[in-house]
Amino acid sequence: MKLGILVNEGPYTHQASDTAYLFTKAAIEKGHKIQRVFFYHDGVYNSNRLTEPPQDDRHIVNRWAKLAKDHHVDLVVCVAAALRRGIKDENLQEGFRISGLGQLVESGIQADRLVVFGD
Amino acid sequence: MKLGILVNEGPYTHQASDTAYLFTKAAIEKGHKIQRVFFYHDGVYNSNRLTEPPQDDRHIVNRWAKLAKDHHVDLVVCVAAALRRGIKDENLQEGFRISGLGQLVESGIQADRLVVFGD
Amino acid sequence: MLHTVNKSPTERNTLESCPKHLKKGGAVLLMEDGVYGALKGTASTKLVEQALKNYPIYALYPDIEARGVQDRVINGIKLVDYSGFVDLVVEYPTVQAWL
Amino acid sequence: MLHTVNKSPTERNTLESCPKHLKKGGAVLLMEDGVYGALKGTASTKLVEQALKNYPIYALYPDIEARGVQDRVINGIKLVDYSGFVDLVVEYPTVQAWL
Amino acid sequence: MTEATGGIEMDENTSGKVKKFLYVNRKAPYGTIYALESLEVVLIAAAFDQDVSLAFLDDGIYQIMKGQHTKAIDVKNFSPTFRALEGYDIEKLYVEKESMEARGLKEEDFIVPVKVLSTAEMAELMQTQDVVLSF
Amino acid sequence: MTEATGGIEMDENTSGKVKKFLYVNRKAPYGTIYALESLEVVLIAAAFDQDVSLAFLDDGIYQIMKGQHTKAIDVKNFSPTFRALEGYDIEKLYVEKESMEARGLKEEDFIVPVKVLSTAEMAELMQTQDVVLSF
Repeated sequence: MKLGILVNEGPYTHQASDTAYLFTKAAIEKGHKIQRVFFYHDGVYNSNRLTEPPQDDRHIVNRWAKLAKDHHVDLVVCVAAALRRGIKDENLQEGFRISGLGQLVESGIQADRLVVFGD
Repeated sequence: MKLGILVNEGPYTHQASDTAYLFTKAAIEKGHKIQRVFFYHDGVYNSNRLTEPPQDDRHIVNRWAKLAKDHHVDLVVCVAAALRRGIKDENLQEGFRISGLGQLVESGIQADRLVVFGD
Repeated sequence: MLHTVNKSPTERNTLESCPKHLKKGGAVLLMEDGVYGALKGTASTKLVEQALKNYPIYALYPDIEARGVQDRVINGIKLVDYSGFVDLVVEYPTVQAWL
Repeated sequence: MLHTVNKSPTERNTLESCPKHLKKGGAVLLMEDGVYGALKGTASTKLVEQALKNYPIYALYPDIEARGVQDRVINGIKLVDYSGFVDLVVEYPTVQAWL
Repeated sequence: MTEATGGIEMDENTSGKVKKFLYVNRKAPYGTIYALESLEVVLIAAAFDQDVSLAFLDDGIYQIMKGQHTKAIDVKNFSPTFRALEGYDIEKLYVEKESMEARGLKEEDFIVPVKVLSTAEMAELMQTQDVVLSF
Repeated sequence: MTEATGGIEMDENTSGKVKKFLYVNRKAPYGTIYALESLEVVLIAAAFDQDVSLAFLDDGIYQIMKGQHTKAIDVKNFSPTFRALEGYDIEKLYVEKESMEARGLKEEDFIVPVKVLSTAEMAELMQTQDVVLSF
């Protein structure tokens, strides 16, 4: 089945991005296709390349990036939400791309399910 | 009177940083001294130099920076919270400085009032 | 002691918890989405009117006006602007934000 | 339709609002702080037990265990892990997150 | 804002498919940005010719209050945008009756014409959607 | 973490002043980071020799539940840190009785010894502080 994922919250502050990641990983392991992960609202902070958590903590940004690399997951950061929050190409982690809100609507149309993670 | 301010939330997403700013500005206009504004949790995002809101919207980051410039307000971003969220010298707006949590405790000790703005 | 409440009473439990912790010399400031707690004819009106009998309750007028509820404020709630908010902070020896 | 609730019933109104909107073929998944709604002996237990009579209720076990409440889950609530969460999303034709 | 109807790895065309999209609004305006950014999605979605509905319940109904004046909080008043939705052929706006009553609100308090639904009807509306978005 | 007791524009010395600091914990752990980052402040504050108290009420009391196992959510279990507070001379931990009862919790459910207060006593505690921090 093709699944679309929407992440509305930033890393560490809310559990939403953790749950979204663990859900996405489990779906891939079960053989489902992730149509796209769309980052909106504070969710755009998940792509901040400068993120440096304590050494004994999970690295949420790199964890997403690895998923993109290992499984060709399309990680899309909303351009309007990103500009408003200071996420641009210069601090965007590899594996993410910045695009328009239309990509979220497209997920709704193309994916068999759209699963929302937020606050 | 000497006032300390704590901002726990990021710009735009929660009204906390707007209210904190408008409170701080009003306090200065009334002749009070702002001992420090401390940015913690997602509050550290208030210092992101790359922030670019829509042209018809307020620029929250620059608004704080102007307060620092015009009134010598000490804007301190918590280093631990900032690293976890990808705020570093390279994307820090002028007028803010990164320092330790001790600066918040110090505000509690030195200021006559500590006013907290959060979610 | 000044207690600030910034969340709507129909979304969070803040406005339910805060008034139980008021003591003589205490006051409440409703701000941001907390101003929905300042309104007549809602599910939380009674609770607020009850607290109002014993403690002063203030509401931040810029937030009231932003939300289009300026004609619905409970009688007895005092309206302040940001300057008035500063005065309240100065007047009361401590401030507690109910986050 | 699968409804997800991720907030504590004693902090937000989500768990109060969601069950009123269940229809035949609906189910609820409690996750993150929403798992506090899956517990026995709390102020919201009755509400959840009532919903459980008509609809399946699931809770995300990793979140239950993280919060140290593994021995307090209401009888009849089904525990799932992330893999089981995926299965639920596949099983129900739509998902609504109660944010 | 960049409009992006095309993207990489698009494995099928979106044209022709019409799905029922429901935008669920449960949060008040201004205290958080969710209401505003939700509306931004709705405006973009209009270009995709889908079957769009908006549901307002709980504190979400405060989004469409008349008489919002945001100058003093220095935030843009976005409530007039709800009136512009008609021009985008988005005309299905639903408000839950129980949420109105708990807040002492009447239909004439809203900035746009809405259809008032009972809780049971709102549940029915939710159940019959293909995609439910909440923020 | 950089420890910074000195800063620019310090216009008076902090040594010698002892204020009553109350850290109010009203949020559950893990769903949001507030509980963890609040605890990080408490640990730093210990170095300042102030009179520190911690209050747990509403969902905040869930922070000190015994038996937390966070491996499956891939988040660090910080509850043992509460047991380390004693070593920092932070020994005044208060829990509100009414909050315990609403959640069916007893003193033995907590990972640290606490003093249980009635709502009136909690209100009294709050009233007698110099600085109240909440996150």
